[in-house]
Amino acid sequence: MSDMIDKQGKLKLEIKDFASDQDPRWCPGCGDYAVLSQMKKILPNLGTPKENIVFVSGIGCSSRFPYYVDVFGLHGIHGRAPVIASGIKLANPNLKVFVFTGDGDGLSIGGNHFIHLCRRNIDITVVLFNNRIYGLTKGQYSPTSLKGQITKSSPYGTIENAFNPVQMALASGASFVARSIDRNPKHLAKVLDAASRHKGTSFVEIYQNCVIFNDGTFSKYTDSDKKKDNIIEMNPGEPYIFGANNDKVLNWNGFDFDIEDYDTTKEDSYLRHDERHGHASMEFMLASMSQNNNLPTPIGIFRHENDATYDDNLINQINEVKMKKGVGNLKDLLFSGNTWTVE
Amino acid sequence: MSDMIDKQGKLKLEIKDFASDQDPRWCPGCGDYAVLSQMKKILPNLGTPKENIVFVSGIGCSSRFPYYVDVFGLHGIHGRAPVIASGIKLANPNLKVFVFTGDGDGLSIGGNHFIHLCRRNIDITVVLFNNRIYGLTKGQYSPTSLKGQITKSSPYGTIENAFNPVQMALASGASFVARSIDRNPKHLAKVLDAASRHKGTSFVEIYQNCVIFNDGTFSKYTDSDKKKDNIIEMNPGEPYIFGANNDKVLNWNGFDFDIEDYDTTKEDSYLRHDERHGHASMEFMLASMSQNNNLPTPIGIFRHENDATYDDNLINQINEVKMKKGVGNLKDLLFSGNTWTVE
Amino acid sequence: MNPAALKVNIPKLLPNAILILNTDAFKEKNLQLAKFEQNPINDDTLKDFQVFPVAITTLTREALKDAALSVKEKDRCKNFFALGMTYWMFTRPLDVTSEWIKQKFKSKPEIIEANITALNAGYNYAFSTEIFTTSFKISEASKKKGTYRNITGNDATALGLIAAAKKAGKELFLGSYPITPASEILHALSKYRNYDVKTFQAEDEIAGIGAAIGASFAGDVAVTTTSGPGLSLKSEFMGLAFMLELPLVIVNVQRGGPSTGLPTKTEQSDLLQAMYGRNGEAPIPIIAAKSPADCFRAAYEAVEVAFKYTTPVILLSDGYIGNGAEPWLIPNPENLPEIDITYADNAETFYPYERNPKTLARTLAIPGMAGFEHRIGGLEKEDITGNLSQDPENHQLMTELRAKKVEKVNDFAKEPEFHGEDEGDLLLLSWGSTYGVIYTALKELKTEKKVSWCHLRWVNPLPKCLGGKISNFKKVLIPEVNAGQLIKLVREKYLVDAVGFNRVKGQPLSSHEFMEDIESHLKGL
Amino acid sequence: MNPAALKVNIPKLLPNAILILNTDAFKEKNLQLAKFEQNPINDDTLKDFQVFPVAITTLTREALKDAALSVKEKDRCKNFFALGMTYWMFTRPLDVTSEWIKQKFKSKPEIIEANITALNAGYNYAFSTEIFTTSFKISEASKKKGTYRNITGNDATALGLIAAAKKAGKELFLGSYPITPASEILHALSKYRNYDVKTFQAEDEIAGIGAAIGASFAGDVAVTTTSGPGLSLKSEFMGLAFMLELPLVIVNVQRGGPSTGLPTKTEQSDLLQAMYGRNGEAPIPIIAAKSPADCFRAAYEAVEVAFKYTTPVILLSDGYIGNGAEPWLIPNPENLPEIDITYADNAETFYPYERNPKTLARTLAIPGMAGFEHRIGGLEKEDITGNLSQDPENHQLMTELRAKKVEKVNDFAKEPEFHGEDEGDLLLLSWGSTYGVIYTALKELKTEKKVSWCHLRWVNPLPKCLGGKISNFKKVLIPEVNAGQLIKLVREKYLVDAVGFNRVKGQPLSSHEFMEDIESHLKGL
Ligand SMILES: Cc1ncc(C[n+]2csc(CCOP(=O)(O)OP(=O)(O)O)c2C)c(N)n1
Ligand SMILES: Cc1ncc(C[n+]2csc(CCOP(=O)(O)OP(=O)(O)O)c2C)c(N)n1
Ligand code: SF4
Ligand code: SF4
Ligand SMILES: [Mg+2]
Ligand SMILES: [Mg+2]
Repeated sequence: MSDMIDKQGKLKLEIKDFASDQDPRWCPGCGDYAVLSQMKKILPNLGTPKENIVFVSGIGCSSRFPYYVDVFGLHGIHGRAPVIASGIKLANPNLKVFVFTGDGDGLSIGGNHFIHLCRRNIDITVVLFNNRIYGLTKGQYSPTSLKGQITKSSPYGTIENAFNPVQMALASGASFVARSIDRNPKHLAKVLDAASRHKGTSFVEIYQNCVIFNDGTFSKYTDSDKKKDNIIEMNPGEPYIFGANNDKVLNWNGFDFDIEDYDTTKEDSYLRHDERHGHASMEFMLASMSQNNNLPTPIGIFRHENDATYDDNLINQINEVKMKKGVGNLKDLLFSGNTWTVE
Repeated sequence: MSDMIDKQGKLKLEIKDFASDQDPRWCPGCGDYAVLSQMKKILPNLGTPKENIVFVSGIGCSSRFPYYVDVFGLHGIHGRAPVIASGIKLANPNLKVFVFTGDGDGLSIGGNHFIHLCRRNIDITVVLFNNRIYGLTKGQYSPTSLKGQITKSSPYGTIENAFNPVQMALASGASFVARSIDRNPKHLAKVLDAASRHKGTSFVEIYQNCVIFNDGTFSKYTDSDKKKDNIIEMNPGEPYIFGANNDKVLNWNGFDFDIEDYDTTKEDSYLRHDERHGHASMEFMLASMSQNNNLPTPIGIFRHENDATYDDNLINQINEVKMKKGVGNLKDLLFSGNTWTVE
Repeated sequence: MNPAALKVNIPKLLPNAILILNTDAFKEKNLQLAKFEQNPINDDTLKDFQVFPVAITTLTREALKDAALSVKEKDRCKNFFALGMTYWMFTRPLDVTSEWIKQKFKSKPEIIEANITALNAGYNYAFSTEIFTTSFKISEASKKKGTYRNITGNDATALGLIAAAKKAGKELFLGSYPITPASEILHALSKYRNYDVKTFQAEDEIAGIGAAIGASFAGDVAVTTTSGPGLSLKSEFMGLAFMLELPLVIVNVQRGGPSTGLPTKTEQSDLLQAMYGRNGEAPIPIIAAKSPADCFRAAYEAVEVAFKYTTPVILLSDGYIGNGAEPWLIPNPENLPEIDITYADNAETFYPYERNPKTLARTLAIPGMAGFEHRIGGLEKEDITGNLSQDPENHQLMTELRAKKVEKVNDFAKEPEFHGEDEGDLLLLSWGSTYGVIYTALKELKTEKKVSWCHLRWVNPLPKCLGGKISNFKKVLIPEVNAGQLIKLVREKYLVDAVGFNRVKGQPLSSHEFMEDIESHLKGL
Repeated sequence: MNPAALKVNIPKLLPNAILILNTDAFKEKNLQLAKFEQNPINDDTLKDFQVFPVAITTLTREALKDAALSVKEKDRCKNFFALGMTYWMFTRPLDVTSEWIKQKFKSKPEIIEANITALNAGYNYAFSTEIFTTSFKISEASKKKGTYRNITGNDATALGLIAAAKKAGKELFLGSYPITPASEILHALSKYRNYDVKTFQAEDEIAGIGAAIGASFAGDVAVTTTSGPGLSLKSEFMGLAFMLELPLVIVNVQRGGPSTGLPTKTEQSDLLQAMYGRNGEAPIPIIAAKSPADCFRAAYEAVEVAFKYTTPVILLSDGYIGNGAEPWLIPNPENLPEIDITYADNAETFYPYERNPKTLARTLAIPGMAGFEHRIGGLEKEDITGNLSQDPENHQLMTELRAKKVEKVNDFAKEPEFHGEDEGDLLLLSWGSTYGVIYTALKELKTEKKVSWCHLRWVNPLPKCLGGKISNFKKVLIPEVNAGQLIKLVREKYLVDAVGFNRVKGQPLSSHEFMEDIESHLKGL
């Protein structure tokens, strides 16, 4: 440990400190690699010593994440990482706890734990790799697969609507909600960093390409000729500008967004992004855009709120009761109530 | 059956046709009774023969509902009614299927099935009795209990945020979403009737008083001196008027609602309720109001959309494949592929 | 009972008697009249009884709100409301009394109707709220010196867990979801925040055990509590806990099954589920409590074993002892066994699946320990290193090691309780809550034949001595409140033609019936 | 293999051989060159083999995208990618080959690195995608007349279910959640929409069985499919299905456990979970398939029993036979047993828990049947009427009736397969996928001792004749790919000192090892 503290007594970690002895075992070209390298990049700068970081996951390709970073890790069972993570955080609130999950793991079998985690606002960061497919089990559709998608279990196309993971996180009360893309490493690093530093449940949906079973599902957001028209980067304080030449802007009409040509002279009239405004109307509107073909899909932070966390509340309650009733003494406890003595 | 068809060949059912041989076994004064009587009132008029109606439930006081109406019923296990109902509906799409559930059954243990049902938009009506408590198990807090609530399992007050059931249903894609109150029988009947007639997943949250373990949790919506200030009835095409003397109105400022004095001369400028508009911004804004102490809580229909149902999609797909490949013949199926014969 | 009646009757009541109190009658005024200083419902006055406070007046009035009677007349129906409750409690039908009411008030149809309504309402109230669970008086007069208090099994379990955590110098974490008849353990533990008890009411049973596993990984004494259907839901996570070899206590307060079954009734029918209810080869130690007070020791011992052998442990209790109460000889905390928890101490040589050669426990290290970063999970892992491994020989080895470790619990466990001579005609072999009934039956049994009794505390592993014991008797009789579960384990292991005394009625065994059964067996010997 | 190589080699391949095809090479041009009219990957040409189409060129280039090599040089590393895949398949370590590469290309460090990278990438690809599950060639040359095709166990299960539904004149409903190695049943069934097959990919295993229970209640032939950890999750709902006494088939394709275990390896270790994995007394009939083709008949029979006895039925298969293929003598659908499903016919006298006196099946009525409206659920219910009941005697009676019903399955089940004389020295007793290995071993066994073999189809209830058979042999040997599970049931029931041959290696038994074991037992006899 001592060699990780610099002369000013500050923690000094490097990427290589997080190298695990296991080689990543994803398919060549899998989007998971991109997330891993950005994650490794931000970890040294969080100010948290390695031994206080815990990675928890369920089952899936994405859920193998914990093996590839040298922190504490628990590779759980399918869909249940949020509850394991909750137990870890409540047992030791000093720990920085991450959940790595997939669209199947986190939203299909694990959907309930996910929404309850968001509701409780336990201080945990959830990173969801959305590849719109079950990768590990060889390509069945998932709850984020697009209607009509042909997969191993839907040879004639799925007949289900897709979840909107960002809306689910917002509706269930997560205090930090964001989205990014595997192919945009800078953005990814920025969002992961902000999520990791947030106190409360932070949720990051990552559009991740599964080259084997669902290649190109996000191509309109990643192909260089299309992405600028289909993606909008939400930056705090900035208008919603997008388009191949940054030539378009979203204008809020009070109910919906209209697309207009960006006009610098109207700069002042444009709505500016504010992830801390707390307007349900705006948050959910922005979240709904990924399912609206007429509007670009936003990436960045949808909500960033400070709200009391479950873990703090618990510690506070424990301290309050101790203040009121005194720190518990085992003997008193056992001998409380109506006792009598046989001599 | 024949005596239930009138001279015009129309189905003619009466409340008494739905009387079951079991007496309701809720506590005296329980809000569940109100829902039962309104439900019995609307059933005869749905145009569905008794034998085509199925009531499904999980476990809880509210989940005993199926015993008290003489239709087909399945009293399942805790939290799982939506999946049983899904199977019933897909096995026989002619059936009218209802789920009766509680805030614990439907949103705690059953939360995942609930959101996936909404996402799939299977043609099922979900009636959720929200009493903000676990009634049957004698009074532990539920995911809709208010923060700070003192219950058997939270002697020092809960430290959890409450779910917003309407927002969850909206975010997960239910095509009909509404709310009503046990103490407003007319409204209740109207909403239950609309939900029952809706094609797709319809969700009704009912504020229901548990006299034993959480008495009065909704008193500000039911006490005659308070309710008019705290409740707003959303009626299609009408402005959002409320207040003791119908003297207040909500005005939409593009992000939020402002409360204003109702002024008939401004009638034209008021925003009017439109449950079929499909604006995420408005739906979620209205839904968020129940958790905002500065605004009244809306009852009525939040969303009412026509969207393809899973059950229809499935039948359509079956028919399409039959059209394309012909109706399957068992012999062909078994003898398909590379066969060889030993003589 | 109103306060005055209560005051008069308290001295006459047997300990653990059932008291149904009309809270509406316990208002300031009546209390003063009866010379109670405080409301006895809220203080300790009634600690020795099973108290059910019910707002009988309010509820009766509400039930009769549509009846054309005066308030006074309505209030007279209160007794039928209370009667309705007791009928539910003792599963008696209502029709006889309804008939009687009809006869009695023949001339007053409104009164008939009101009384029947009240009777039904009382019954329904009891039914609705799962307020009364099977809980009969269990009381074994003890003459040992010491300080006693009355305690229910669920409360004793809660205290046993706290005591173990305190002795281990650890915080206690409970991940649980309410379910009859286990909820009271959650209720009890949630009161003890000042004892560093963290209760987490999870969204379901799966989340309850999952959070407990997380808490165990992070270094708490971790527990999950439930009943039958909840244990089913925990199956998959129990497999993970087994594979992770993390200390964990799983308390199952059994109730009448299968499925939702008879939630407020008692049964011992989850033993085989506890043994085998998960995929793959995954044996878990099982301890059973024999009486309400014994839940304390059983819970304590479960924690000891969980840490000593880095394993999940299942504690089986049931509705009968969970809700029942008996006097408990309170132990002095100083005399409770020490629980020491050791962690890896050398980061250089640390391997998470290196084992203590004596106990086969693996080497624990928890987050926060610098240099001990490692990863565990549910995939098969290599011996010692804990790395993922699909090697066939390694899988065989690990399967054997995990099974051997469970057998090692016998090195820790005391010999089971044994009464009678070491050899003889009939051996009674039992576990769990049948203890009281057997105890009583044996006391009353008059026979010249030699009858001995062995009551198991650990059901898995079966004690080493058992085979020897069994072989010294002509016949082995195994009484259980199920269709025969321990008997399966015993027959399989010792190839002895044991016979069962089995009743599946949602009730404790009848000691009378049981006596008869013993006698008929003795006749044949 | 590229198309040309494939063309040449097809005739030389054994049926069921493993083919790894580079899909990048199967482009128009190459196909034409090799004179394939259609892409053989997509038509039936390769039906007899286990085909794994992989875009090897693309994947290798991707893996090497950062390497300073020409495309041509990169493409040369393809073979190491393929080799990496096969290493994973046969769980071989990579280091030896890495060393070899280092030696071989000593002078070209970039090539060394690229080849090692490709080798690793191939290994990782196979690992990542769970693409290869244990599946070895099983082939028993059959000389019976008739028409054959090659079939995997999972496909045969799918066809058996469809056939049963068709014969019953019903629609087939599958509620399932993907899991290795059971997913292929879901995949197969999802293709047959035109056979009135409704596949519902649920949000989890619990929802899968729950939806199937709903579909059964509403009148479909209802099925749920899964593997080990998924079966754990279904425990609670299995209890409900048992209580509702609804027809339901639960297919469990076992894999290496416990917990996530060895998902792509085979094991027989879920038998006891299938027997006991739910709360309360809840026995469920269990049938086991013995080979890939046999899955057809086992699935068919499971549906027959589910309806005849109104009960959930568990069908045990495993990764070995689920993914393995063998020639299947295709039955003529006309010769398959009829399945008739009867519903209540008199609304006046209808009671849902009235039983057929012969089978103890209850009386079914489904939604849509006017006048038969009724309600069922998981609480204990009164005999005949099905009303809720907490009556002690009724609970005892219902528990017994439900257990008796399962025993009745013996009236339906054929005698188990038996080879050899009725009495002798050694009896081999087995179930499930060990069939092939035992068959082979016995064929090769040379001994003068009398060895017979009984292979069970129904594991619960055990066949009536079994006790008699067992008692006619000096020794009973039970081979299982687990730590001893059937043996527990047999020892318990018949009090026979059976011995086990058990291996828990994620692999089928080695017939060689097994032979040796038999021989050593015979020596002692
Ligand atoms: C209880 C259980 N059910 C099913 C599975 C099989 N399974 C493993 S991962 C997975 C889905 C993976 O999809 P996703 O979470 O999207 O992860 P990805 O592989 O796409 O990253 C499934 C169905 C399992 N391991 N356990
Ligand atoms: C698997 C399982 N877990 C827990 C329970 C116990 N249980 C029954 S109902 C219930 C909660 C009831 O609350 P809610 O759904 O809000 O219904 P209410 O009684 O308030 O109408 C619980 C925890 C159970 N029956 N099964
Ligand atoms: S299957 Fe898809 S998600 Fe999984 S490792 Fe391969 S490319 Fe990545
Ligand atoms: S406990 Fe509450 S919810 Fe349940 S029946 Fe009584 S009043 Fe109604
Ligand atoms: Mg995925
Ligand atoms: Mg409730």
